[in-house]
Amino acid sequence: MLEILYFASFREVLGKAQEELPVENYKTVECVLKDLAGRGEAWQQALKDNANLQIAVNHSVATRQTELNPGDEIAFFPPVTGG
Amino acid sequence: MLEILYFASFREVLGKAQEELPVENYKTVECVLKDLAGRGEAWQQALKDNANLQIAVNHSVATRQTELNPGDEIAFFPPVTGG
Amino acid sequence: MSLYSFVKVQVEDFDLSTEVKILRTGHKDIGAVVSFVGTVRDINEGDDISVLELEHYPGMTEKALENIRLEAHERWPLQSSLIIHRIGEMQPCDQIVLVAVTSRHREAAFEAAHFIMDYLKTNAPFWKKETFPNGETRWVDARVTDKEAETRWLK
Amino acid sequence: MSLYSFVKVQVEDFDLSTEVKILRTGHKDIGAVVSFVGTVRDINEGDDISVLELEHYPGMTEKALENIRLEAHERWPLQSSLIIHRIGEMQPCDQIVLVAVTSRHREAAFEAAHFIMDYLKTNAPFWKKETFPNGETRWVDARVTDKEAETRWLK
Repeated sequence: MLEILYFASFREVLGKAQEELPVENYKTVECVLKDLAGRGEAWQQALKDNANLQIAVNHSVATRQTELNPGDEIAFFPPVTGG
Repeated sequence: MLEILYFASFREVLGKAQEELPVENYKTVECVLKDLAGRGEAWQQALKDNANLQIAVNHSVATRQTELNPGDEIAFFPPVTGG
Repeated sequence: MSLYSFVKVQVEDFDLSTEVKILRTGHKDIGAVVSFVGTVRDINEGDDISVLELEHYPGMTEKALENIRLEAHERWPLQSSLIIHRIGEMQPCDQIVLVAVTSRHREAAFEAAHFIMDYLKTNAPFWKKETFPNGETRWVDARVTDKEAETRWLK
Repeated sequence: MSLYSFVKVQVEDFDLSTEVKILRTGHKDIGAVVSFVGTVRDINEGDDISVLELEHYPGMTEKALENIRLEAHERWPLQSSLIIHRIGEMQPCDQIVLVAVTSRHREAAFEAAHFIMDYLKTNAPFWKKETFPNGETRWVDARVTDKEAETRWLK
Protein backbone atom coordinates (compact mmCIF):
# COMPACT_ATOMS: atom_id res chain seq x y z
CA MET A 1 0.00 0.00 0.00
CA LEU A 2 0.89 3.66 -0.41
CA GLU A 3 -0.24 6.30 2.09
CA ILE A 4 -1.42 9.51 0.37
CA LEU A 5 -1.82 12.79 2.28
CA TYR A 6 -3.34 16.10 1.19
CA PHE A 7 -2.70 19.37 3.00
CA ALA A 8 -4.12 22.90 3.19
CA SER A 9 -5.98 24.07 0.05
CA PHE A 10 -5.40 20.67 -1.58
CA ARG A 11 -7.19 18.93 1.29
CA GLU A 12 -10.10 21.37 1.01
CA VAL A 13 -10.42 21.28 -2.78
CA LEU A 14 -10.12 17.49 -3.01
CA GLY A 15 -12.30 16.95 0.08
CA LYS A 16 -9.92 14.43 1.55
CA ALA A 17 -7.00 14.47 4.02
CA GLN A 18 -5.66 10.98 3.36
CA GLU A 19 -6.21 7.66 1.65
CA GLU A 20 -4.45 4.41 0.83
CA LEU A 21 -3.62 3.19 -2.65
CA PRO A 22 -2.38 -0.25 -3.74
CA VAL A 23 1.33 0.01 -4.53
CA GLU A 24 1.55 -2.50 -7.36
CA ASN A 25 0.40 -0.03 -10.01
CA TYR A 26 2.78 2.84 -9.24
CA LYS A 27 6.48 3.02 -10.09
CA THR A 28 6.87 6.78 -9.60
CA VAL A 29 4.95 9.74 -8.17
CA GLU A 30 3.98 10.64 -11.74
CA CYS A 31 2.00 7.38 -12.05
CA VAL A 32 0.05 8.17 -8.88
CA LEU A 33 -0.68 11.71 -10.09
CA LYS A 34 -1.84 10.50 -13.50
CA ASP A 35 -4.26 8.08 -11.92
CA LEU A 36 -5.63 10.54 -9.36
CA ALA A 37 -6.04 13.25 -12.01
CA GLY A 38 -8.56 10.99 -13.74
CA ARG A 39 -11.02 11.32 -10.86
CA GLY A 40 -12.54 14.57 -12.18
CA GLU A 41 -11.92 18.23 -12.89
CA ALA A 42 -10.92 19.27 -9.35
CA TRP A 43 -8.35 16.46 -9.24
CA GLN A 44 -7.03 17.25 -12.70
CA GLN A 45 -6.63 20.96 -11.91
CA ALA A 46 -4.93 20.30 -8.58
CA LEU A 47 -2.61 17.47 -9.61
CA LYS A 48 -2.03 17.65 -13.36
CA ASP A 49 -1.75 21.24 -14.52
CA ASN A 50 -0.85 22.92 -11.25
CA ALA A 51 2.56 24.62 -11.14
CA ASN A 52 1.97 25.13 -7.41
CA LEU A 53 1.87 21.39 -6.64
CA GLN A 54 4.47 20.44 -4.03
CA ILE A 55 5.35 16.80 -3.36
CA ALA A 56 6.95 15.00 -0.43
CA VAL A 57 7.79 11.30 -0.15
CA ASN A 58 8.50 9.96 3.34
CA HIS A 59 8.85 13.51 4.74
CA SER A 60 11.40 14.61 2.13
CA VAL A 61 10.85 16.98 -0.77
CA ALA A 62 10.23 14.92 -3.93
CA THR A 63 9.42 15.34 -7.61
CA ARG A 64 7.12 13.66 -10.10
CA GLN A 65 10.07 11.40 -11.02
CA THR A 66 10.70 10.13 -7.49
CA GLU A 67 10.47 6.32 -7.37
CA LEU A 68 8.10 4.63 -4.94
CA ASN A 69 8.33 1.60 -2.69
CA PRO A 70 5.66 -0.27 -0.75
CA GLY A 71 4.69 1.59 2.43
CA ASP A 72 5.82 5.00 1.18
CA GLU A 73 4.02 8.09 2.47
CA ILE A 74 3.30 10.59 -0.33
CA ALA A 75 2.04 14.10 0.39
CA PHE A 76 0.61 16.73 -1.96
CA PHE A 77 0.35 20.36 -0.89
CA PRO A 78 0.65 23.99 -2.06
CA PRO A 79 3.74 26.19 -1.49
CA VAL A 80 4.37 26.58 2.22
CA THR A 81 3.49 29.83 4.03
CA GLY A 82 4.64 29.43 7.62
CA GLY A 83 6.83 31.64 9.76
CA MET B 1 36.10 78.75 30.71
CA LEU B 2 36.35 75.41 28.91
CA GLU B 3 35.30 72.15 30.55
CA ILE B 4 37.76 69.33 29.81
CA LEU B 5 36.83 65.65 30.39
CA TYR B 6 39.02 62.53 30.25
CA PHE B 7 37.56 59.03 29.94
CA ALA B 8 38.67 55.41 30.36
CA SER B 9 42.42 54.78 29.87
CA PHE B 10 42.99 58.53 29.32
CA ARG B 11 41.50 59.32 32.73
CA GLU B 12 43.72 56.66 34.34
CA VAL B 13 46.95 57.60 32.55
CA LEU B 14 46.48 61.34 33.10
CA GLY B 15 45.20 60.87 36.66
CA LYS B 16 42.32 63.24 36.14
CA ALA B 17 38.65 63.00 35.12
CA GLN B 18 37.97 66.67 34.51
CA GLU B 19 39.28 70.21 34.80
CA GLU B 20 38.52 73.74 33.70
CA LEU B 21 40.71 75.84 31.43
CA PRO B 22 40.47 79.56 30.66
CA VAL B 23 38.99 79.97 27.19
CA GLU B 24 40.85 83.06 26.03
CA ASN B 25 43.95 81.15 24.94
CA TYR B 26 42.27 78.52 22.79
CA LYS B 27 40.83 79.01 19.29
CA THR B 28 40.65 75.30 18.34
CA VAL B 29 40.96 71.88 19.97
CA GLU B 30 44.52 71.74 18.60
CA CYS B 31 45.51 74.71 20.78
CA VAL B 32 44.19 72.96 23.89
CA LEU B 33 46.02 69.75 23.00
CA LYS B 34 49.29 71.57 22.35
CA ASP B 35 49.13 73.23 25.72
CA LEU B 36 48.15 70.09 27.64
CA ALA B 37 50.87 68.04 25.91
CA GLY B 38 53.44 70.32 27.52
CA ARG B 39 52.59 69.01 30.98
CA GLY B 40 54.93 66.00 30.71
CA GLU B 41 55.56 62.74 28.97
CA ALA B 42 52.27 61.01 29.85
CA TRP B 43 50.36 64.00 28.50
CA GLN B 44 52.47 64.21 25.37
CA GLN B 45 52.05 60.51 24.61
CA ALA B 46 48.31 60.58 25.20
CA LEU B 47 47.45 63.82 23.45
CA LYS B 48 50.14 64.60 20.89
CA ASP B 49 51.36 61.44 19.19
CA ASN B 50 48.41 59.17 19.86
CA ALA B 51 46.52 57.93 16.77
CA ASN B 52 43.92 56.49 19.16
CA LEU B 53 42.90 59.88 20.53
CA GLN B 54 39.18 60.53 20.09
CA ILE B 55 37.70 63.99 20.58
CA ALA B 56 34.20 65.24 21.32
CA VAL B 57 33.04 68.84 21.67
CA ASN B 58 29.66 69.41 23.32
CA HIS B 59 28.75 65.70 22.97
CA SER B 60 29.49 65.56 19.24
CA VAL B 61 32.44 63.90 17.53
CA ALA B 62 35.10 66.54 16.80
CA THR B 63 38.60 66.89 15.35
CA ARG B 64 41.73 68.82 16.24
CA GLN B 65 40.49 71.57 13.92
CA THR B 66 37.12 72.05 15.62
CA GLU B 67 36.70 75.68 16.78
CA LEU B 68 35.92 76.42 20.39
CA ASN B 69 33.63 78.86 22.16
CA PRO B 70 33.39 79.87 25.82
CA GLY B 71 31.60 77.23 27.89
CA ASP B 72 32.34 74.36 25.49
CA GLU B 73 32.74 70.86 26.90
CA ILE B 74 35.70 69.02 25.36
CA ALA B 75 36.28 65.30 25.93
CA PHE B 76 39.33 63.15 25.20
CA PHE B 77 39.05 59.36 25.12
CA PRO B 78 40.26 56.15 23.39
CA PRO B 79 38.26 54.29 20.69
CA VAL B 80 34.94 53.11 22.11
CA THR B 81 34.38 49.45 23.04
CA GLY B 82 30.76 49.12 24.15
CA GLY B 83 28.04 46.72 23.04
CA MET C 1 16.00 12.55 20.87
CA SER C 2 17.67 14.55 23.62
CA LEU C 3 15.80 15.52 26.77
CA TYR C 4 15.43 19.07 25.55
CA SER C 5 14.64 19.37 21.88
CA PHE C 6 15.63 22.47 19.93
CA VAL C 7 12.72 22.20 17.51
CA LYS C 8 9.22 22.54 18.87
CA VAL C 9 5.92 22.57 17.00
CA GLN C 10 3.25 23.42 19.54
CA VAL C 11 -0.19 24.94 20.11
CA GLU C 12 0.93 26.77 23.26
CA ASP C 13 2.39 30.27 23.33
CA PHE C 14 6.02 30.76 24.39
CA ASP C 15 7.93 33.25 26.54
CA LEU C 16 10.93 34.85 24.85
CA SER C 17 13.02 35.39 28.01
CA THR C 18 12.41 31.86 29.28
CA GLU C 19 13.40 30.25 26.00
CA VAL C 20 16.52 32.38 25.62
CA LYS C 21 17.55 31.55 29.18
CA ILE C 22 17.26 27.81 28.48
CA LEU C 23 19.15 28.25 25.21
CA ARG C 24 22.08 29.92 27.01
CA THR C 25 22.24 27.38 29.83
CA GLY C 26 25.27 25.12 29.77
CA HIS C 27 27.09 27.04 27.05
CA LYS C 28 30.27 28.98 27.78
CA ASP C 29 31.67 31.86 25.83
CA ILE C 30 28.38 33.26 24.46
CA GLY C 31 28.60 36.93 23.52
CA ALA C 32 25.60 37.36 21.24
CA VAL C 33 21.99 36.20 21.29
CA VAL C 34 19.80 37.07 18.31
CA SER C 35 16.14 36.23 18.40
CA PHE C 36 13.34 36.65 15.91
CA VAL C 37 9.69 36.60 16.87
CA GLY C 38 7.10 36.48 14.10
CA THR C 39 3.70 37.85 15.09
CA VAL C 40 0.23 37.78 13.54
CA ARG C 41 -0.34 41.05 11.71
CA ASP C 42 -3.79 42.61 11.94
CA ILE C 43 -3.67 43.54 8.26
CA ASN C 44 -2.49 41.45 5.30
CA GLU C 45 -2.56 42.71 1.70
CA GLY C 46 -4.91 45.50 2.77
CA ASP C 47 -7.49 43.29 4.51
CA ASP C 48 -8.30 43.12 8.21
CA ILE C 49 -7.55 39.73 9.73
CA SER C 50 -9.53 38.37 12.69
CA VAL C 51 -8.16 34.82 12.91
CA LEU C 52 -5.09 33.07 11.52
CA GLU C 53 -5.00 29.30 11.39
CA LEU C 54 -1.71 27.42 11.08
CA GLU C 55 -1.75 23.92 9.58
CA HIS C 56 1.34 21.72 9.38
CA TYR C 57 2.53 18.28 8.26
CA PRO C 58 3.31 16.34 11.46
CA GLY C 59 6.60 14.50 11.16
CA MET C 60 7.87 16.26 8.07
CA THR C 61 7.69 19.70 9.72
CA GLU C 62 9.91 18.75 12.65
CA LYS C 63 12.38 17.07 10.29
CA ALA C 64 12.51 20.10 7.98
CA LEU C 65 13.07 22.49 10.90
CA GLU C 66 15.83 20.33 12.39
CA ASN C 67 17.56 20.14 8.99
CA ILE C 68 17.49 23.95 8.66
CA ARG C 69 18.84 24.31 12.19
CA LEU C 70 21.71 21.85 11.57
CA GLU C 71 22.53 23.58 8.29
CA ALA C 72 22.87 26.87 10.19
CA HIS C 73 25.28 25.20 12.64
CA GLU C 74 27.36 23.95 9.70
CA ARG C 75 27.58 27.41 8.14
CA TRP C 76 28.25 29.52 11.26
CA PRO C 77 30.06 28.97 14.57
CA LEU C 78 26.98 28.82 16.83
CA GLN C 79 26.79 27.68 20.46
CA SER C 80 23.09 26.79 20.36
CA SER C 81 19.86 27.44 18.45
CA LEU C 82 16.14 26.99 18.85
CA ILE C 83 13.07 27.02 16.63
CA ILE C 84 9.55 27.13 18.06
CA HIS C 85 6.60 27.30 15.65
CA ARG C 86 3.01 27.43 16.83
CA ILE C 87 0.09 25.71 15.10
CA GLY C 88 -3.69 26.05 15.40
CA GLU C 89 -5.78 29.20 15.74
CA MET C 90 -4.19 32.56 16.51
CA GLN C 91 -5.36 36.16 16.80
CA PRO C 92 -3.66 39.39 15.65
CA CYS C 93 -0.61 40.26 17.79
CA ASP C 94 -0.15 36.62 18.86
CA GLN C 95 3.34 35.18 18.58
CA ILE C 96 3.67 32.59 15.76
CA VAL C 97 7.32 31.67 15.59
CA LEU C 98 10.54 32.06 17.55
CA VAL C 99 14.05 31.59 16.18
CA ALA C 100 16.91 32.19 18.59
CA VAL C 101 20.62 31.56 18.17
CA THR C 102 23.66 32.13 20.36
CA SER C 103 27.24 32.70 19.26
CA ARG C 104 30.51 34.24 20.40
CA HIS C 105 30.10 37.24 18.11
CA ARG C 106 27.12 39.09 16.71
CA GLU C 107 27.86 38.65 13.00
CA ALA C 108 27.30 34.87 13.05
CA ALA C 109 24.24 35.20 15.28
CA PHE C 110 22.53 37.77 13.06
CA GLU C 111 23.30 35.86 9.86
CA ALA C 112 22.25 32.47 11.22
CA ALA C 113 18.93 33.70 12.65
CA HIS C 114 18.14 35.45 9.37
CA PHE C 115 19.10 32.33 7.40
CA ILE C 116 16.92 30.06 9.53
CA MET C 117 13.90 32.33 9.08
CA ASP C 118 14.40 32.65 5.32
CA TYR C 119 14.69 28.89 4.90
CA LEU C 120 11.83 28.15 7.28
CA LYS C 121 9.58 30.41 5.20
CA THR C 122 10.09 28.39 2.02
CA ASN C 123 10.99 24.90 3.27
CA ALA C 124 9.00 24.04 6.39
CA PRO C 125 5.54 22.60 5.67
CA PHE C 126 3.23 25.10 7.36
CA TRP C 127 0.21 26.72 5.77
CA LYS C 128 -1.66 29.82 6.87
CA LYS C 129 -5.38 30.43 6.47
CA GLU C 130 -6.86 33.83 7.25
CA THR C 131 -10.38 34.51 8.47
CA PHE C 132 -11.79 38.00 7.82
CA PRO C 133 -14.23 39.89 10.08
CA ASN C 134 -17.13 38.83 7.81
CA GLY C 135 -16.27 35.16 8.34
CA GLU C 136 -14.79 34.50 4.90
CA THR C 137 -11.51 32.62 4.71
CA ARG C 138 -8.47 32.71 2.43
CA TRP C 139 -5.38 30.54 2.20
CA VAL C 140 -2.34 32.80 2.29
CA ASP C 141 -0.39 32.85 -0.97
CA ALA C 142 3.33 32.16 -0.93
CA ARG C 143 5.25 35.42 -1.37
CA VAL C 144 7.69 35.78 -4.27
CA THR C 145 9.93 37.85 -2.00
CA ASP C 146 10.30 34.85 0.33
CA LYS C 147 11.61 32.75 -2.53
CA GLU C 148 13.99 35.57 -3.47
CA ALA C 149 15.17 35.88 0.13
CA GLU C 150 16.10 32.19 0.13
CA THR C 151 18.33 32.55 -2.94
CA ARG C 152 20.54 34.99 -1.04
CA TRP C 153 21.89 32.04 0.95
CA LEU C 154 22.67 29.72 -1.96
CA LYS C 155 26.27 28.62 -1.81
CA MET D 1 11.44 63.71 25.96
CA SER D 2 8.50 61.34 25.68
CA LEU D 3 7.13 59.55 28.71
CA TYR D 4 8.81 56.33 27.62
CA SER D 5 12.28 56.77 26.25
CA PHE D 6 13.65 54.33 23.69
CA VAL D 7 17.24 54.79 24.77
CA LYS D 8 18.22 53.72 28.26
CA VAL D 9 21.66 53.72 29.88
CA GLN D 10 21.28 51.98 33.22
CA VAL D 11 23.00 49.96 35.95
CA GLU D 12 20.02 47.60 36.33
CA ASP D 13 19.54 44.39 34.38
CA PHE D 14 16.64 44.12 31.92
CA ASP D 15 14.11 41.44 30.99
CA LEU D 16 13.92 40.67 27.29
CA SER D 17 10.23 39.66 27.21
CA THR D 18 9.13 42.69 29.21
CA GLU D 19 11.00 45.13 27.00
CA VAL D 20 9.74 43.54 23.78
CA LYS D 21 6.17 43.64 25.10
CA ILE D 22 6.47 47.37 25.81
CA LEU D 23 8.03 47.93 22.41
CA ARG D 24 5.10 46.26 20.64
CA THR D 25 2.42 48.06 22.65
CA GLY D 26 0.43 50.64 20.71
CA HIS D 27 1.80 49.61 17.33
CA LYS D 28 -0.41 47.98 14.72
CA ASP D 29 0.70 45.82 11.85
CA ILE D 30 3.87 44.39 13.41
CA GLY D 31 4.93 41.08 11.86
CA ALA D 32 8.57 40.84 12.92
CA VAL D 33 10.49 41.52 16.12
CA VAL D 34 14.27 41.10 16.03
CA SER D 35 16.23 41.46 19.23
CA PHE D 36 19.91 41.29 20.02
CA VAL D 37 21.26 40.66 23.50
CA GLY D 38 24.98 41.11 24.10
CA THR D 39 26.34 39.16 27.05
CA VAL D 40 29.59 39.16 29.01
CA ARG D 41 31.78 36.36 27.70
CA ASP D 42 33.80 34.38 30.24
CA ILE D 43 36.81 34.36 27.91
CA ASN D 44 38.28 37.21 25.83
CA GLU D 45 41.35 36.83 23.63
CA GLY D 46 42.20 33.61 25.45
CA ASP D 47 42.04 35.02 28.99
CA ASP D 48 39.51 34.21 31.71
CA ILE D 49 37.45 37.22 32.74
CA SER D 50 36.03 37.60 36.24
CA VAL D 51 34.63 41.14 36.11
CA LEU D 52 33.76 43.52 33.27
CA GLU D 53 33.35 47.21 34.03
CA LEU D 54 31.47 49.50 31.66
CA GLU D 55 32.26 53.22 31.68
CA HIS D 56 30.34 55.77 29.60
CA TYR D 57 30.15 59.49 28.84
CA PRO D 58 26.88 60.71 30.42
CA GLY D 59 24.98 62.95 28.04
CA MET D 60 26.95 62.13 24.92
CA THR D 61 26.15 58.41 25.15
CA GLU D 62 22.37 58.92 25.18
CA LYS D 63 22.64 61.38 22.31
CA ALA D 64 24.78 59.01 20.22
CA LEU D 65 22.40 56.09 20.81
CA GLU D 66 19.33 58.17 19.93
CA ASN D 67 21.03 59.35 16.71
CA ILE D 68 21.80 55.76 15.70
CA ARG D 69 18.20 54.75 16.46
CA LEU D 70 16.75 57.60 14.39
CA GLU D 71 19.12 56.80 11.52
CA ALA D 72 17.78 53.22 11.51
CA HIS D 73 14.22 54.57 11.31
CA GLU D 74 15.21 56.70 8.33
CA ARG D 75 16.76 53.75 6.50
CA TRP D 76 14.12 51.07 7.17
CA PRO D 77 10.33 51.04 7.65
CA LEU D 78 10.28 50.29 11.39
CA GLN D 79 7.34 50.52 13.78
CA SER D 80 9.48 50.94 16.91
CA SER D 81 12.96 50.37 18.31
CA LEU D 82 14.75 50.27 21.63
CA ILE D 83 18.34 50.39 22.89
CA ILE D 84 19.25 49.52 26.46
CA HIS D 85 22.92 49.57 27.49
CA ARG D 86 24.07 48.73 30.98
CA ILE D 87 26.96 50.42 32.80
CA GLY D 88 28.94 49.56 35.92
CA GLU D 89 30.28 46.20 37.05
CA MET D 90 29.15 42.97 35.42
CA GLN D 91 30.04 39.28 35.66
CA PRO D 92 30.37 36.66 32.93
CA CYS D 93 26.98 35.68 31.43
CA ASP D 94 25.39 39.00 32.49
CA GLN D 95 23.41 40.88 29.88
CA ILE D 96 25.17 44.07 28.67
CA VAL D 97 23.08 45.44 25.85
CA LEU D 98 19.67 45.00 24.24
CA VAL D 99 18.68 46.20 20.79
CA ALA D 100 15.14 45.40 19.66
CA VAL D 101 13.24 46.57 16.59
CA THR D 102 9.78 45.86 15.21
CA SER D 103 8.66 46.00 11.61
CA ARG D 104 6.01 44.64 9.24
CA HIS D 105 8.46 42.23 7.62
CA ARG D 106 11.56 40.43 8.83
CA GLU D 107 14.05 41.81 6.31
CA ALA D 108 13.87 45.38 7.65
CA ALA D 109 13.90 44.17 11.25
CA PHE D 110 17.00 42.00 10.83
CA GLU D 111 18.89 44.67 8.90
CA ALA D 112 18.00 47.51 11.27
CA ALA D 113 18.92 45.59 14.43
CA HIS D 114 22.24 44.56 12.89
CA PHE D 115 22.91 48.14 11.75
CA ILE D 116 22.17 49.58 15.19
CA MET D 117 24.56 47.13 16.85
CA ASP D 118 27.33 47.75 14.32
CA TYR D 119 27.04 51.52 14.74
CA LEU D 120 26.73 51.32 18.51
CA LYS D 121 29.98 49.36 18.66
CA THR D 122 32.00 52.11 16.97
CA ASN D 123 30.05 55.30 17.75
CA ALA D 124 28.58 55.17 21.25
CA PRO D 125 31.02 56.30 23.99
CA PHE D 126 31.29 53.20 26.18
CA TRP D 127 34.54 51.64 27.36
CA LYS D 128 35.11 48.15 28.74
CA LYS D 129 37.65 47.21 31.37
CA GLU D 130 38.32 43.58 32.19
CA THR D 131 39.45 42.19 35.52
CA PHE D 132 41.22 38.83 35.49
CA PRO D 133 41.05 36.17 38.26
CA ASN D 134 44.44 37.38 39.58
CA GLY D 135 43.05 40.89 40.03
CA GLU D 136 44.88 42.52 37.14
CA THR D 137 42.90 44.77 34.84
CA ARG D 138 42.98 45.57 31.12
CA TRP D 139 41.14 48.11 29.02
CA VAL D 140 39.55 46.27 26.09
CA ASP D 141 41.02 47.23 22.72
CA ALA D 142 38.74 48.35 19.92
CA ARG D 143 38.37 45.54 17.37
CA VAL D 144 39.32 46.17 13.75
CA THR D 145 36.44 43.89 12.70
CA ASP D 146 34.00 46.29 14.37
CA LYS D 147 35.29 49.14 12.24
CA GLU D 148 34.99 46.93 9.17
CA ALA D 149 31.43 45.93 10.10
CA GLU D 150 30.46 49.60 10.22
CA THR D 151 31.66 50.25 6.67
CA ARG D 152 29.14 47.71 5.36
CA TRP D 153 26.40 50.27 6.05
CA LEU D 154 28.02 53.27 4.37
CA LYS D 155 25.65 54.73 1.82
